[in-house]
Amino acid sequence: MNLANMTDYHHFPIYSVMVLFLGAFIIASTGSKPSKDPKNPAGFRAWIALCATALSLFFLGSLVKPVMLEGEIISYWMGSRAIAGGYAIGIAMEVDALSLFFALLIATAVFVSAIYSIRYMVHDECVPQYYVLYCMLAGGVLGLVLSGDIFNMFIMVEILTFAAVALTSFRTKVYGALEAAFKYLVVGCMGSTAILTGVIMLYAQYHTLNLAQLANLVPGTMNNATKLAFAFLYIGFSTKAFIVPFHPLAADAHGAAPASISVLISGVLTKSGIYGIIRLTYFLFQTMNLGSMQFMLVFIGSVSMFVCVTMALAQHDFKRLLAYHSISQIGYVLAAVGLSTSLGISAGLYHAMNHTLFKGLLFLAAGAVLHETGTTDLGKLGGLSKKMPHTTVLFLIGAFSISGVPPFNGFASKWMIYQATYQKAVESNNIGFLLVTIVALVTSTLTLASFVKVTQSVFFGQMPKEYENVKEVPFGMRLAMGILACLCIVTGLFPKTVTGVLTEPAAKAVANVGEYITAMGFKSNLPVPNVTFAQVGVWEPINWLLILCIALLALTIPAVAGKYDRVSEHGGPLGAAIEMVSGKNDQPTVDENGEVDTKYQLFYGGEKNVYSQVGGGDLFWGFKHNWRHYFDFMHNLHSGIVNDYALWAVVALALAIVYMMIVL
Amino acid sequence: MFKKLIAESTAKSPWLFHINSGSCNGCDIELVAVLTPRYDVERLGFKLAGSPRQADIVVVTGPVTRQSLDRVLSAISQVPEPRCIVTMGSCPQSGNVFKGSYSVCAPLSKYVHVDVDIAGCAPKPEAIMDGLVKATEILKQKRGQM
Amino acid sequence: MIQFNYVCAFFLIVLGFYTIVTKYNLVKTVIGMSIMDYGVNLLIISIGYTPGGTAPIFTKGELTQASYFVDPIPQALTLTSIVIGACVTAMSMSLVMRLHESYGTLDTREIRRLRG
Amino acid sequence: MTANIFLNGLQYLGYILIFPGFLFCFLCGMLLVGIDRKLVARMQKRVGPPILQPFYDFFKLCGKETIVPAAAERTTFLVAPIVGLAALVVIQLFIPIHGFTAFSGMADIVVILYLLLIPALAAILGAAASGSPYAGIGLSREMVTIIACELPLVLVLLAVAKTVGNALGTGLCFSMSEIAEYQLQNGSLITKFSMIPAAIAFAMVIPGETGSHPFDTAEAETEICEGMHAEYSGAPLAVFKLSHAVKVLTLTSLFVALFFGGIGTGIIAFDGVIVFALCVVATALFISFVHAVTARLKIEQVFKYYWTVVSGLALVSLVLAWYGM
Repeated sequence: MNLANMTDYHHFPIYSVMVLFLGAFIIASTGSKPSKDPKNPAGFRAWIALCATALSLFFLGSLVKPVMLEGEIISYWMGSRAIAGGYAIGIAMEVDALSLFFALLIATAVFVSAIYSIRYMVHDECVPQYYVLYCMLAGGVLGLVLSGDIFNMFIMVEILTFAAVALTSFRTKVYGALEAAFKYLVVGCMGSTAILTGVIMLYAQYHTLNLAQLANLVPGTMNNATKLAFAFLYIGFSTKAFIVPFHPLAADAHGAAPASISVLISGVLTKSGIYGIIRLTYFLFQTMNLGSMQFMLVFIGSVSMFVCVTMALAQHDFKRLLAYHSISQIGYVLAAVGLSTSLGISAGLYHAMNHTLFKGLLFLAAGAVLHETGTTDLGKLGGLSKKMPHTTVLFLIGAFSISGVPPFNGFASKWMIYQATYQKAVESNNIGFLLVTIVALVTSTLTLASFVKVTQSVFFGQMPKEYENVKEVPFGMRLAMGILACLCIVTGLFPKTVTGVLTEPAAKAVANVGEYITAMGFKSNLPVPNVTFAQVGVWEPINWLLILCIALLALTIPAVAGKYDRVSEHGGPLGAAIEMVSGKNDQPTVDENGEVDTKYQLFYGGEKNVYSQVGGGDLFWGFKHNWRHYFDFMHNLHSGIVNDYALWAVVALALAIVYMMIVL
Repeated sequence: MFKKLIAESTAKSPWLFHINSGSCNGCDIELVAVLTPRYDVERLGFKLAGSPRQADIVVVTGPVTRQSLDRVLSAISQVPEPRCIVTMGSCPQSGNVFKGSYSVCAPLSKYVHVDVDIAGCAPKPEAIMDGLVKATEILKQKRGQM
Repeated sequence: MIQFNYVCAFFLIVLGFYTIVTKYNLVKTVIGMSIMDYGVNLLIISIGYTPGGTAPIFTKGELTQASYFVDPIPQALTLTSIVIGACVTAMSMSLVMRLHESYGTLDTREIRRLRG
Repeated sequence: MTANIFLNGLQYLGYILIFPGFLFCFLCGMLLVGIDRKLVARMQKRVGPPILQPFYDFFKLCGKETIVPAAAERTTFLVAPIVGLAALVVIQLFIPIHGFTAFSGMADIVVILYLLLIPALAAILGAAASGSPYAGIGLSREMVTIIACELPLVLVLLAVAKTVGNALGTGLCFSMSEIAEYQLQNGSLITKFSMIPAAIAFAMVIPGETGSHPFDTAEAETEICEGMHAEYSGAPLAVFKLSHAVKVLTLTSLFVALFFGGIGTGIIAFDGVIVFALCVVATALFISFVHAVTARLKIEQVFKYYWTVVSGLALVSLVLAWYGM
């Protein structure tokens, strides 16, 4: 194994996964005695975890050129036992543009969250174990995305479920953490059993576990057993992606988990579920050309889009609200991917990437608020922007991105999704897809509404007395948030280049199954489709931003000019405004017992300065009043009892089996 | 160039903020009557503003009872500069029939510099409009000195 | 004869689902999960069975083309599945213990702080 | 694209600063609001303020002292109105005036729909930053109004895109300049009968989107002391009043561009006047008349009105457009 052979990029997929598992092993073997340094209880173990995630991100990053740009598919046999007698014997790893896209996404989120958790896990005990589980979770998800063997995917699903359950209940004293972990474990285990049954049914029919060979054999010969396998596998992976019947799990799990883990659960685990579904429907069974299959995915996508955003509006806890939002964004991704048009898949993947970025940023901001104030209840917080200005700015970037405000990345991908659904509606002349466009547009506004609610009740408005001594979060946490914020802005401003380099090759890979099979050494007669990403609409964020800056300059120049002509200290039209920004104007004077003089107090209809924060539950009465029956019904439906969630899972499995039997 | 334009338009668009410090509502109805089609003070640019931050002229009615004294003063203090204080009716000027009562701290001028006093126990709309126009003149001078 | 195994396997899986869905005691839910796992293990084993096959163990000199082996791969998968079943039971029992300690009850209808 | 912006930069600067940009918006917006207040007064048999009253209000407010309350977040409080106004003027640049668009090929209808969100979001952030409870109630009502107006606006824009798309054969067409050209050739969209319900629906959305009388629950002076602008005084308030005026201009000119694109000569100067005249008529009909006739609605009535009556109208025209009428 000389050095030249070692650094050949064909080995990088296995390196990136093994680095993480090795990191977990090393940290585990160094015992669990916390280090003396109060600011970093895990000591050198945190740096090991950070290097492991950085290395795996480096390995995957260097794969972008060969796989994405040159379209090469790397197939890597463990133990070099290739195909014997026409059957794939060994376990294989196959990295095509789609898996690399998801792997890059996961590696970035894991790396940034590792930076964040160094300073975030200060108040907790047994932090070394946290890093062991963290690396296991990261390794499991990377393994799932890069593996080319379906049983290997099942093993990785198990690893990440165990790590996620343990990390959800890491802070046992948090209200409801144990309960969330137990529910996640029960329904997660049902999902894993469904995946295992599906895998075994496939093995019974085709005596192979290799994805490429299955993709070659399965599409032609669909008998009842394979349809049953498809139903089981589909339900298994949608449990992992927390789609509609399984979304309460996500809400509980995110609410209780530490923020750096919520980033992974919402940004990474849901994507692995989506990856599983894409592999299943487009590669293994190639059923996406059937209208009914597209209907199923798009229908479930839009239902989870709308249900979860309305549930989010009714939440009182910051992290539960973010959790419901991540499921509603996953609904967007699924609806877009379910269209099975190349533009739809590219838009869906682009939104999946954007979602990992801005959702990670929002969860980190929620973690920062929890780190400083100790609570994430929207009713008790308020006015934190004066004490935590950086976190507020970073949170606002994330909030604008998720609610689709133009220059940021959420808008670019949502805009592509609207076009994809509307184009699909026009091509297939089926008004159903038009409904999906409308639901998507309205859901985006409801997302904006719930983030206005969070902005007003957490960062602006009036600050309660007990948060007087809150100060800004340590630099490490702000650095992590800063990285994600810059990525949010960059991917928003350059949609053409980002889709060109990342999502279009992945969408081509999804359409081009034949090459995926031949890369593993099996002959396949599937044609290579020519894929076009023609877009009807036009949106140039850079030019728009240029004109906005010129307009902003045009506004401030007369204001500043006004300041110097000494007509009066309040100068031209905006003189006063700009002076105030520079803080030269009179400051609010505070008398001896801390009472602000009446001129600068808020106007309360004449009353003395009274603390009354408008936030949390009392916002959007108009909307909630009109939908009160819907909100009451949904509140009772999510009863929080394990049995109900398990019942939903079983009913979903039954429905899937019946649907697949009829449709396929 | 701006100074003249701003001073000119300060007189042309004065916004009223009405504070009722315990009045019998006689003056309040009269103030609103001034805005009705018959007298229509809006043709001179007047408009009722919702909050003191957006007011130029503060119209105080009622004999400034003890309960409302500090509330009236804090509301007046929140009005941004070039402002005018107008007392409407004789109650805020002298306490009218309620003078000498334990709960009336009648002349508002004891606490705040009052610019225009509109006399009458429920002054007629013409008197109110005349008073308000005088207030806009004062506003214009104040704007000039600022 | 082999069809009987498949029927039993799927019966066990459905029994596991039934226990998880209807029983309101945490420990019974954990039992339901493990029954579901045993059902799947039985399914995996019975898939690999070829009538008249012997255990897939090579012994010196006895290796002939004609000798029948039971398919070894499902047996390997069953090993992993059993291990996973054990881990699931271990983790869920530890969670049940901590839940009992902090909630004071094992009844799932009381353990619903996170809802809505 | 970016290259040739620098090349003929002066011409584009002219667009931004003078014609469809600041000067045009400032003058026409204020005139529209002046005409609106005068018409409402005349409908109540009052003499009403002079047409130039909004200019007087603007310059008076510029001269006033700017008070930043102690509970407010200073920078957001002061920067929000400026960003709102700049974004609004940029939207005006994308709206075609009878075939002439200052910056075509940069944003299509769906993007304009979302660009309209930025000024409203700026006002909301300004209100949140002021920390006043009145502003909190005001921004909550403003957000509900935005949600209410979003659905009909979406349906109308999809219907227009589908109608023009059918005619152009591509099935759907989002870009504003193509819609303008389509109307140049075969007459304004209002002439097609499937577009009439959409035009009425859009007309009903205008007062809601600009927050004028029956739907101004967000800035209700009587109930919540000027709602979102409760703590604003002096120059920032002047900028907010100006952006309200420019929003009236933007929405009416969008309405004219979408449904009355065909009317007008070739010369740009005359078109500007004609389009402005149409905007005045649109403001008179949809804002002043409705203001004089109705009383302020409760916020949940506003929401119910928009999601049932107006969306139903827009849906009718969408379905008609879908089946190629």
